[in-house]
Amino acid sequence: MTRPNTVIIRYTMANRVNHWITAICFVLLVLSGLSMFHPMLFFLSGLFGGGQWTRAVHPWIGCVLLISYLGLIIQFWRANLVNRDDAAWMKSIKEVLVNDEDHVPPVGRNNAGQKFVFWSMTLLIPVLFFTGLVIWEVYFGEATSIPVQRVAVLIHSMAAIAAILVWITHVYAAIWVRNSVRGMTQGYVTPGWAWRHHRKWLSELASGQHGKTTIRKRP
Amino acid sequence: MEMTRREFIKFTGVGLAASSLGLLGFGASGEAQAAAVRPFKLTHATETRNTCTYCSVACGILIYSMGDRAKNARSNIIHIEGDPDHPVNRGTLCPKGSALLDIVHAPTRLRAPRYRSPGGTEFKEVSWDFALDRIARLMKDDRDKNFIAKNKTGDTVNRWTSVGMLAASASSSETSYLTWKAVRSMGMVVFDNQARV
Amino acid sequence: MTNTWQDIKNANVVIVMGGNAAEAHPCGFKWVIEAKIENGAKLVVVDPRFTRTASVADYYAPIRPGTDIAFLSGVIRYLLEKDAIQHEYVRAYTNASLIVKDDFTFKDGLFSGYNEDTHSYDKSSWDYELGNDGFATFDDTWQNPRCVINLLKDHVSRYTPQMVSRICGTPQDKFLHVCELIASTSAPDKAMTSLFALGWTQHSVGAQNIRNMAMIQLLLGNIGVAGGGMNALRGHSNIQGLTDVGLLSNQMPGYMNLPTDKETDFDIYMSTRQFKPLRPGQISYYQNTRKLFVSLMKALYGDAATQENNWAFDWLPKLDIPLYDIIKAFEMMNNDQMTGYICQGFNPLQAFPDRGKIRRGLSKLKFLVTMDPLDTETSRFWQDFGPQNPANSAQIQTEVFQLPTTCFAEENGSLVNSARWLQWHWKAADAPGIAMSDIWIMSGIFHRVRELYRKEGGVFPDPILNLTWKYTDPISPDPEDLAKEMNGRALADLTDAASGGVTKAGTLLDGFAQLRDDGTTSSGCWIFSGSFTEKGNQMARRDATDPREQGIAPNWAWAWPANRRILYNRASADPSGKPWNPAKPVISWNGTRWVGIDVPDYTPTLNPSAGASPFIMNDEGLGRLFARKLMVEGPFPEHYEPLESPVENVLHPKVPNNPVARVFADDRAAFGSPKNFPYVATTYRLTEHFHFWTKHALINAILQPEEFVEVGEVLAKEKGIKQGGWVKVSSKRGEVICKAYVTKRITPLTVDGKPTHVIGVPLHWGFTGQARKGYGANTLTPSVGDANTQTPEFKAFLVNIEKTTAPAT
Amino acid sequence: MSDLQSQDYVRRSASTMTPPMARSHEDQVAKLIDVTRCIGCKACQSACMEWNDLRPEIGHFEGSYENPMDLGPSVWTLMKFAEYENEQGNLEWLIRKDGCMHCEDPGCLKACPAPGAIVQYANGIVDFISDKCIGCGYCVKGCPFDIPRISKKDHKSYKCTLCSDRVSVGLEPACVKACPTGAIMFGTKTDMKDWAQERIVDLKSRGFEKAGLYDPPEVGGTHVMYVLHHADKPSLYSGLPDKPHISAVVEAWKGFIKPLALFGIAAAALAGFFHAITIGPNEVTEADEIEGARVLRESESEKSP
Repeated sequence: MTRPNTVIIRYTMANRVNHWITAICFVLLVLSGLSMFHPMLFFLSGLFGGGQWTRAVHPWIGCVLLISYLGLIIQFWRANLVNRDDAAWMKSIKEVLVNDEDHVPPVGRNNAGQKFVFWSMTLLIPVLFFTGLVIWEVYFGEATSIPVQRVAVLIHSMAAIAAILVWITHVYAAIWVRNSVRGMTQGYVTPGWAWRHHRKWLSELASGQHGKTTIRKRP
Repeated sequence: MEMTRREFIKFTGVGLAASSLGLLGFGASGEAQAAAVRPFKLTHATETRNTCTYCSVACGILIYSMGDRAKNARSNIIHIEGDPDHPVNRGTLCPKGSALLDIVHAPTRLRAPRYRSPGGTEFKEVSWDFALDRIARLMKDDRDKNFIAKNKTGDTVNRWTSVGMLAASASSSETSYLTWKAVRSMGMVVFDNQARV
Repeated sequence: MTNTWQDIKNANVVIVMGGNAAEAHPCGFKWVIEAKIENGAKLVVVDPRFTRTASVADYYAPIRPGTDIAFLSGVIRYLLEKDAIQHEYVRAYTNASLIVKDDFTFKDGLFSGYNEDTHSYDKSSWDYELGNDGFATFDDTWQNPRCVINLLKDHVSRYTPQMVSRICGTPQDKFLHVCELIASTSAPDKAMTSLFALGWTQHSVGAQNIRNMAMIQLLLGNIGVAGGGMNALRGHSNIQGLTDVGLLSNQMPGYMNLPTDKETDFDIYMSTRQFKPLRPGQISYYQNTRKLFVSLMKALYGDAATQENNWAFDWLPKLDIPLYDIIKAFEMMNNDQMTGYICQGFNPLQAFPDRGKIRRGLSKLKFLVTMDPLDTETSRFWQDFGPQNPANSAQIQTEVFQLPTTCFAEENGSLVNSARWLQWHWKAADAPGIAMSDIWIMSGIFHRVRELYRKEGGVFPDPILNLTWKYTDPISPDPEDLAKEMNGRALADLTDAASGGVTKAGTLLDGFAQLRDDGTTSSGCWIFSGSFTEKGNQMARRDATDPREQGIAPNWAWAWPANRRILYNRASADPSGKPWNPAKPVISWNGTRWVGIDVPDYTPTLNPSAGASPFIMNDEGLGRLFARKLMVEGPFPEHYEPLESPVENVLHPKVPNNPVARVFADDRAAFGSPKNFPYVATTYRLTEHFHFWTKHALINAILQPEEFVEVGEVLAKEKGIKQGGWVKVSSKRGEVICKAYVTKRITPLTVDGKPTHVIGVPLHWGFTGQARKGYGANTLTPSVGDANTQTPEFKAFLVNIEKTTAPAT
Repeated sequence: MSDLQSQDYVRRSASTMTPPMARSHEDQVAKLIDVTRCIGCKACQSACMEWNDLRPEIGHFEGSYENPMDLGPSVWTLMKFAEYENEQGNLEWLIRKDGCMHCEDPGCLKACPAPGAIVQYANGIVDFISDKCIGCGYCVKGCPFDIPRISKKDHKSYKCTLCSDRVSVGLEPACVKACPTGAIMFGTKTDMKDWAQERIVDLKSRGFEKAGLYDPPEVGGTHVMYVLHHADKPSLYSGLPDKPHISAVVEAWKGFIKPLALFGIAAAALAGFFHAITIGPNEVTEADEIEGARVLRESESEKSP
């Protein structure tokens, strides 16, 4: 598919780089984390050079993820503020799920589902980070008592599972809603995509609320 | 072998799957078991009966050394434990006896004779001949000078009081007998052992 | 030890006083635990500190250091008052009935015959009243007030429970409970064993401490029986052997003494040793002394010892003073009376009292030789190690030779344990570097000296030139050759008078019974005779069979004398030869001979009806409740305060201390008073360490890494000392800066109405090895010894303690 | 006679397979620590270090006979000393050898995520297999007795092996052999329990009414048991847990959460998959493009003059 003449820049290069750093970290954390979570998945540690490497590298990736995700928060928090449209959108979740968007109230740049992903991660990642520090044996093994560590490891794993579920939703939604991935890889969406999924946003764009550079035309 | 990039990914993928299966425990449980228990370290070590060097309970000990006493092997003591046949200790050892290995191999064990000259600030290594010749010289000179053949009343007393000796308390009776002979033949009376401390 | 280690399990009561068996002899202590479990025994611990032995005791009582005689004399008073003694035993086997000379007295802390100027006794009155027949007089009915038992009763009458508590600080109820437990073993079939060590010996009255308990054991009938005895738990692995072989200033092998200046010829020397029996029908073993002596001289000088030269009697050095012990040696060094000193496996800078004096003494020597496997403090006394060893090397003119020796794992030979077992051990590896055996080194020094005398001549070379040295390898004699020489050989064909059997010349002897006084036998150490016979090396035997599992194991190694495992075992049977305790007999009379699991300590065929008493090494054949002239401070033990004591002697304030203690003037000047040093200190060993050796062993350094003192909670609170905090402990002689262990295990004792605090000073630390550097307990201890043995008074002295800050590192 | 030395696995950490079970006739071993005859001499510590070639750092005196100060990667057993004044006002010095209890139901093994890094042999010994250990420290959290320690040098977890190398050739553990007073005994678990009962009878006769055996049922019993004079108050002995158990948090984490989580993840993935094959993708249509383009065009024309 060739690039259409008129495109809307949904994610800037900074957005995309930041997102994909986060995404790579997250995937690595999921793989390494799961390998230490369930024996059936221990084989995943092979991807990291074995159990010792997995154990050693996991928390460092977590640190990178936290920093990276902070970047995403700075860039996207405004777009994810909850508003009235979200409730309306949520009410029409059935229509959303069956691709019947004609009967879904128009939403702005992000719909409630996307906001849910954003805010879930914004909550879970710091939780994972801090509980992770508590159970980071090498540096903080003696910093807290064992009962505290036990609670921390439980919270860490439950938060991780929650994050994975959110992430699955996020990934599936990106695939399901066609051409969303392109928005995060090449940065643009078509006006039709915006019309179909984020009609209010399109209108806002059209009225120039977000600056002219967002819309690009090819000569 | 030429391999395109795609083929390489496929190849490593299969490899990974195989090794992951192994890690899941399908292929290597026997190997895991072999690696589990540390190999018993005394299997072919040489065993020598001895007695603990510390207190006078005189626990029987078994000294295990590396090497089978073949001509080309130098024995090195690797482990010491209690002699289970010994009627007193019956295999047990105290915290000192259990650590005998560390006294045998103490970093502060002496390896060669050393000499410190008058006013010196350091030891220097010397040969056995130097040390023993010098000691013998010093002893003879002093004995000739200070030996008391007769006391004030003119009775024969044949004693030497200006050089003394403290005898070891962990050396063998045979050593002590030879020491006694050598020392008393010279008339030495300032002679004691560790019985009191 | 009179008995074996395993025999402890036969005891009904185990008393640990004057020692800390669990910590100092853990593997021997297992037999105490065994006695508790298998024999229902009660373990009693009397100690200034609640030790690890106390932690498994059935009963613990505290005591002020240095007051054991008051405690034990109180026990004797209790036993006599409650009549809790084994009458038949006491009557038949002790000198209770013998009558003492009329002029023997005890008054105001002094026995008869005291000479104030010489600080010594004229002991002529300290003996039995002899009859016209030359035998001691006696009264079996104990009616005569001059009977030993009545004199004893009178002597201990002052030690009431109140008095004991007043002196010792032991609460009366605790004292009486201990008395009760001890008294329970007066039954003929009950035994108590006494386990002691340096806690009794290291006092100015050390020998009397031990005597006092031995008297209790005689009164209870606990000597010679299974599970009884006086068991000195000796220190080093072969300190028993060194003592047996006579490596003491006044000793020769087999407990024969060197002659003194007064014994100007051989006959006089012999006359004072061949004791005649003091009772009719008695055997006195020392009548054989001449045989033992001549055989020794034949071993030493071979053909050069002849009848004509009195077996080379004059070649032996003669003593002008009783002992040239270590305290005396360092006094001589400090007075410039010594030139050289050889320390073979001995570390006096750590081991002897008043470290400063030791260092000053060594600094005055012309030469010092150390022979040791380890880098000892003594060999580096001249080197500056900071406050732990301040030395100005440039000013010290001593030549020092540090000679490396092999250790136990690197040589063959025998060691004698506490129970008198001679156990052979075998070499497992070579020594590191070019370290050599003590045998090789001593031999090397001797050969060189002898060569110098051969070449240059010199003063009185005869004994040096004529010393026998007929070893297969004269440079490094094989330990087996030396062991055979000690065992002894026939030098001519010997015909046994009774059996007519002939022992060929050159044959190894079977035992000391074969020794002769005509020069036809030789034996380098008569008590070892039988250890290496024609049947082979008996010390190498390893048959652990133990008949009736009674703790004898007669075929394991070899025990002196004559492979006898329990000394005085004749006393385990009643006068008619029947065992006191039928459940645990040792030997018994079967009508024709003495039989049993042990070698009889008696003539094997001597009928009980002959009336000879069991203690054949004593000329009256009896155990001595009255010691006659054998102790320097009196025939009965008497409580004297330590030389440094916090209180006056309430029994006789004018004679507070041992009146015959030898104190050098400079040492007396270094005694502190309770005004400046108000606390009682006592030194001891920790179970994790062996003297000053194991700080060189990494594991032991890990287990107890650093110097500390133990302080009771009450005193710590008074002085603001924190757990693990730094303190300065000082005596008149020096100070130690180390950490404090504040503990509930030391409580203040009420002595003569006043609280007395005890401070515990473990002694292992020095400045070489792997553990952290320390000052060493002997920085604090006074230089005074037991009046009989000159064992230093390490167990009771005065210190002060103050909290301080961590030293700059 | 069944086999005491067998080192067949009965449990294996993070393992999805059932261990071989055919050999079921194996005796279980146990170490019995009779604290009432322990003299705190540390021979066990010394022998343990010597046999296992462990040498921790030389520490300092810290106001107790306890040295080193804590268990560690090179300190697999440690004497703990407690000065206790009893109800009668008499002092008791309660000395306890601390170390791995070799639980029948080991919390460390339950918590361990590395397959085969912690195993339990048929004789009951719980052993850490260093080359499989990933150093995560989960065993530390799983253990009810605070025993495992992770090395800062090699990031492996260490603890007492009950000298599995000695036991495997028919010998007793090094500490057992060394113990001078027989305070540490070793044999079948049955024999050790019988012996403990004899000891308890003796102790009761000596006035220790509450003497008893410490073999906590909460962890299925242990292969290291104590005879205590005060079995009613184990915590007197330098904090021996009164009722040791695997933490409920750990039980939850390693119990239901583990399958539930995987189920949740799988369910989410499957939901997506079925959504994809039933509902299918949400695609932008031509009409949408036209509408989108229209909106843009209109706004442009509005803005242009």
